[in-house]
Amino acid sequence: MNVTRRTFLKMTGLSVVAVASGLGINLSVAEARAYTLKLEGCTKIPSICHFCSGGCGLLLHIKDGKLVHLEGDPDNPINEGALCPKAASLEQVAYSEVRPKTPLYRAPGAEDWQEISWDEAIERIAKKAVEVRDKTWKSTDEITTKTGEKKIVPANRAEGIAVIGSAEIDNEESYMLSKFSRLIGTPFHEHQARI
Amino acid sequence: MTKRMVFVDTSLCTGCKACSVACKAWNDLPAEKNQLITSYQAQASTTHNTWTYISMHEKYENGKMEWLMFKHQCYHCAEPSCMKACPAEAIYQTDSGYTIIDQNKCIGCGYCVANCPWGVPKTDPELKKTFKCTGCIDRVENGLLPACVATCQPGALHFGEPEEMKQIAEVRLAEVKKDFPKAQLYGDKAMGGTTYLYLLKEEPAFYGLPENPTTSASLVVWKDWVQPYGIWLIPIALGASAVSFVTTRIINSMSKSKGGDIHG
Amino acid sequence: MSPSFGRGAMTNSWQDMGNSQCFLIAGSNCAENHPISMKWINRARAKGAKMIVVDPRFTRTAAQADVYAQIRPGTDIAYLGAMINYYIENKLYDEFYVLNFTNALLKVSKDYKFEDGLFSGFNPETKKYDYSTWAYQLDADNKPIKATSLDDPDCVFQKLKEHFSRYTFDVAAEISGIPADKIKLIADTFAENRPGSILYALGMTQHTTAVQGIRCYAIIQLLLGNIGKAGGGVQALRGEPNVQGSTDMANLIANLPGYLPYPTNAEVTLHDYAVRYGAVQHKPLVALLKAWFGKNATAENDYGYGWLPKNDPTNMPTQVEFFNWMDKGQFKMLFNWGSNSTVSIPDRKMVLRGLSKLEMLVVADVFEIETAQFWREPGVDPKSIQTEVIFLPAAFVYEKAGSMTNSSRLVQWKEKALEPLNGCWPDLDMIDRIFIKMRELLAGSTDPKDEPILKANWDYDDGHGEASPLKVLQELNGYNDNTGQLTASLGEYLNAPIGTVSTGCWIYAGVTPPGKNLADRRNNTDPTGLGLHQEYAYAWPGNIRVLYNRASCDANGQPVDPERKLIWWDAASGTWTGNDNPDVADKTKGPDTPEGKMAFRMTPEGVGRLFAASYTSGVPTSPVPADSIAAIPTRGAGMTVDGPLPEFYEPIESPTTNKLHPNVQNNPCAKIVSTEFGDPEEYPYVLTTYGVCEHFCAGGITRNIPYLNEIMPEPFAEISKNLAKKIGVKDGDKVEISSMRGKVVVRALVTDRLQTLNVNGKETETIGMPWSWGFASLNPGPSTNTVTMAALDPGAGTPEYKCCLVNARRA
Amino acid sequence: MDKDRVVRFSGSARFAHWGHTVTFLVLLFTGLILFSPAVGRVLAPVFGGYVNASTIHKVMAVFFTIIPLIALVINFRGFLDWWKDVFSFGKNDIKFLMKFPLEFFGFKVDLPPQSKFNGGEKMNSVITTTSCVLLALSGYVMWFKDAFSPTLVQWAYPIHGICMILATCMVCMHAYLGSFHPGSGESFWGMWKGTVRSDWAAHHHAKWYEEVTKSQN
Repeated sequence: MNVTRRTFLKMTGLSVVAVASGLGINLSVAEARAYTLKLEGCTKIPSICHFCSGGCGLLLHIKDGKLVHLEGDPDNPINEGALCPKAASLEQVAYSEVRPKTPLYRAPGAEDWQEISWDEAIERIAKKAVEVRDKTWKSTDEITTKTGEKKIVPANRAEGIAVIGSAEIDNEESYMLSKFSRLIGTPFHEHQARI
Repeated sequence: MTKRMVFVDTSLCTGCKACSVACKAWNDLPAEKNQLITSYQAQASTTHNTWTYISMHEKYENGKMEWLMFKHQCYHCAEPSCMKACPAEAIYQTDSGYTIIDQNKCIGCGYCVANCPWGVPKTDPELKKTFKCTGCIDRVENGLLPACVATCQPGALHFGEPEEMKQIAEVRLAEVKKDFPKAQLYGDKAMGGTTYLYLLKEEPAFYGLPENPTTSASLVVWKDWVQPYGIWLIPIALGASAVSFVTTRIINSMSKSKGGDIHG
Repeated sequence: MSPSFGRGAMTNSWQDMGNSQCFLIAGSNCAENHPISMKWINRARAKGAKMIVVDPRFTRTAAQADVYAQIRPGTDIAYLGAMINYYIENKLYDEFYVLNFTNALLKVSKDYKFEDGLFSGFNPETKKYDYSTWAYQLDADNKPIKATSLDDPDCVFQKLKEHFSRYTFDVAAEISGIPADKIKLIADTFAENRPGSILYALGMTQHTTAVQGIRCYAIIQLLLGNIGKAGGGVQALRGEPNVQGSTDMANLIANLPGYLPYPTNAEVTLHDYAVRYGAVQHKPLVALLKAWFGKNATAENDYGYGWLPKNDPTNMPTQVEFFNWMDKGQFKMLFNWGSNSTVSIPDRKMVLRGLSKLEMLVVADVFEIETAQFWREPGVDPKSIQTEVIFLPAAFVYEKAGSMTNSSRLVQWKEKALEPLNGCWPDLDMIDRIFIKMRELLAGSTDPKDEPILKANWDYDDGHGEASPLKVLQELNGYNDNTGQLTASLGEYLNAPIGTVSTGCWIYAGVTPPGKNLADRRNNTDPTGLGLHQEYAYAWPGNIRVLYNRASCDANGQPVDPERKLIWWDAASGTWTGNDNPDVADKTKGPDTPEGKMAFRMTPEGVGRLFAASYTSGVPTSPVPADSIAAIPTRGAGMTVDGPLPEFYEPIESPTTNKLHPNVQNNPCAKIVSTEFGDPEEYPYVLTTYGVCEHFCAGGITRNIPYLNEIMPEPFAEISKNLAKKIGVKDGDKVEISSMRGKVVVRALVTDRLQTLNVNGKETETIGMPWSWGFASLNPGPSTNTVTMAALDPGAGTPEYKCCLVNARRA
Repeated sequence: MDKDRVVRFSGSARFAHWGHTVTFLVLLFTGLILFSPAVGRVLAPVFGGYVNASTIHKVMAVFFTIIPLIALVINFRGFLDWWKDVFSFGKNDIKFLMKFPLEFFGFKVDLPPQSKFNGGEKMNSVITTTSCVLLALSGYVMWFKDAFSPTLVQWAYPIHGICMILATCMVCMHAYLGSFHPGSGESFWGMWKGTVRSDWAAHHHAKWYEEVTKSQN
């Protein structure tokens, strides 16, 4: 219902504005029609689509920190403003009611989430990572060289930690994650480029 | 703004439905709950919250498959039935050729709904207002492309001066006709010529479209005869009564002076 | 593609498709899954380009095609092989190109053989090949011997000819179900209209013969002379918004950022690594270590090489195998970032088993995806699952600054447009804080295993307590010790002495020169009209928009196509120059020098590889002193692990037997992960899976977008009218699709767009199902991957989503 | 009962008549707003705008259809008689109609004897009854347009308009004749009180008066 109301308000915004002429209020003569754009007063910020690998440009129209409208960026040479339905729908993510409000924690055997703070979430993860790292650390491997001799070599692996990275996060994040996993000792780092 | 036209090249439409989404995003229209109907189509018709959608049509003949798309929205006719039917004078045409419902004036009576040859406008039962594609008049008047045209990736939608659009359409028609002999332009002859001009690969009936939509006879009878002329019968009847009121009394008084009242 | 051309990336760009004369779209439903491609394809079509589509289904892409062929899933190599055979037999190849820019003339080792479906060197026990016989005949300088003509029986060209001579149109027709005359029409259309571009995506990669199918494309394009040219190329349309970037950043077990081979436990020291991979990899690894360990990386401590965890070649699972490893108990903790594994991984039962064995699962995503709630999937008892789960709600793409690299290697920067909803964090901050917290917990530790964490170069604070993406991009770009500044260009990085320059990912060197961010450039002018847009954002490597563009020039270094001039040799200034950045080893080496001839400088031979030989260039012929070994410019070839030439193998689950060699039915090297397989008696129909235009991949985001649920509200199974009749199903009925691994019930979509095929004389039905649904979200639905199987391509590790055997009945 | 008067209309008939009169008039004015934009501009504000006008129109429409139905149920016989009479058009009725225009404007004419309803009233009844039925039907078609075929809905508009015009004309004449026309003045009281003067009945509706007096005796 809220949305319909909004629609209605929007539609009235589209209606004719009769402008009185300087001399009188002869509407039939002075029926100059003005259409106000909902983008008036917005800042335009370009971004990039989050779906296929086209890299189409998005243009976000922001007013007072709020997203007013999102459409294709006409200045991006890849899509020249055109967007597929997925990209064209992206403004619905900005204020989606189903986006979680806080980090969520599910205890072993629990039937539901509990909301936790960011600090608690980070702490739990870091502690567990340290614990698993200690528990499953493999400092050496035994290998057989080409000449057939057995050799003990450094492994330096946290065998119990695996990381599935993402092709849906930024380069910087992807790189950080890549660096993160190798620094904490796990080469077991894969992502959906495989599939 | 001078006359504008949108050329809908259905031969290039991939049925991605971005136009429908972009339209909703621009006009802040809510999504509707749907199910698949046929093929990959889930939107059955225009509604007060869906101003444009794609219908899909499959055809398999002589080992050749065709999957045709059609974009539905208001055609913005040169002689719009809806405007003719509107009792509240809520529908008007712009210089650019668009037919617009002024929501301040719309009373949601649904006369336009009933009289559009394509059944495009739809009344919101809660708001008691009728809605349809505005041609993105607000965008167009401010130098932006209509939302559907701007978003169309395969380039099936073109926007510009009518002459230019017709030229593109003719070139495309000649090209498409090579493989689809029934290909034709649609809209140029309908309702005084529509602002949305189509290139179809098959005849209109294949898409479930009226072959040659005109203003319906009922609307002509109503708006061209009954309303302007028929209505005079009422003043005539009133007038006759007034005349009678006078004449009866004159004649009565005359006959009274001659000899008594026969009535009364 | 890497084994063919030297780089594993899409060769041209989206805009460049507008320059093409013909498109072969096979293994890609680009109108639906890469819709922007249609903009550029249609630009080309307006100029007369032809469009060929080969697909198991008549898709929305096929609806646009000039030529469409319905193929049985998994049989691409059969008809592509027939095209190769036809081009060779009828001399339709570009002779100049084949002689100069491919390895056609190089002589193949006499030990190389192909017999009854197997190449020489196969070890049936390990299911692996020993590549040593797939070699060239070498001269005294370790260089391949060149034949004088294409008729030399030892040369690559003759091997190719002989290999594909079995692939006639008729044989291909029987295998693939495409009529022979249609295959000929495809072959002719593609050869007659050059430059032609091939577009593929997951339709080609999601097979156990993925890499070899792509090799077919490479061979066809090398034969026709379509690589390195505007309007040509092989376009790998990648699946996700930043999959190019995330692969560049080595979110893969066998790589480090910039496609460096990941060190194994056999390379104990940096020196070992240098010996194994040569200076080509040694220098960027040192630069990477300097980026990772900063001042703590010194020549004395091998730049911290010892701190890197080393791979154990006997324990290197790829993504799908991860879940098996969990099931077996090796992994106790999984970080699952922006990836909906329980929907997207084949054979979901295996995935759920794996996740249930974990001690902790960390999921970061924008929405509460199915993977995060696997413990409460319908039919699962949460009490029985002991996995601790933490879900971190992530900021969406426009709620954070950063860069993404599209399919055509274009690095585009975006600023933060909105504050994250509900105070969600960018993934960058999550990773940053987790690492910092771990470092705090380990502070003061003297355990050598904690050194990499404590000695790491990790400071991304933007001054406001948040991690700065620009700082990270600058780390990727790298710093030059000599200037103390950001490296100004790829050239500066390449010319700097080893150990004096750092970069987190060497192919990104030059993206942020001092004071600039080239990924943020927004000059969209295109003076040539070729869609190069040289001043818009930044394409790695070195802002080259069309890879291997040296191949667009003739022997004198002049463009062969006057309408599509990319680069040329400017004799007056003595440099390579042009509209695009020249993809040459040295811009000052003219077309008459060996370097100036090289069109494929990333392969050890410097040419495109029709035959993917095992070869390493630059190997010294005499011993060199141990301390200078790192300077040896060796370059190894990218290998295809399952053969130097593509060969057709049936999918793992196939309705028929391999017509070419019944004894070797499947790819002999395929990695089989699933444990249950069906036979055609019980599961007679071929299932192929795919995405639709209206949803994206596992649907974690799109199924939470009302606009998209409106236009694609439910999953379905597409079946032919014949099959519908046979099983008594009408359009809109519910149908149960089952395999050995599970079953799902969805809406039947009865259509003419799927036809019964004739395969090896037998009627064969194909069923199509989109896979983007899962039990949660605003639009829940059954996951198709309940039915699919985990059998992987041996090289790429991609699962065979595109074909498995199923049964169908009315539900 | 007053000897001088004869019962002309039963209570139910008068209820139906006046009920219909009121609803018709309201429907007429609210409907005219939608019929003609020119009227709408003037009249819409009177009813509180278009939307209110159309709401009133719809509410009234319900009464408009319910009232005759109620009357029909209460006095089915009466209606039957009425219809029997008005639909039994005879020679006399035609003669009446031919001469009526002269009578209408006050000229003296010899009118043939008329039954309960004269030819003019019969015509009035036929036209108004038919129009009302068509008005109601077309009105409901327009109201619930989704339930009917588009062509039917489209034709409902002009039909509604035509019927409105015919009915209005008839109503005007009828009202005038029934109240202000010197010759028919008494018939107003027939519908208002239910009875008319005997002499008037004898003069105007000789046949009927005969029948009534006969049956009374």
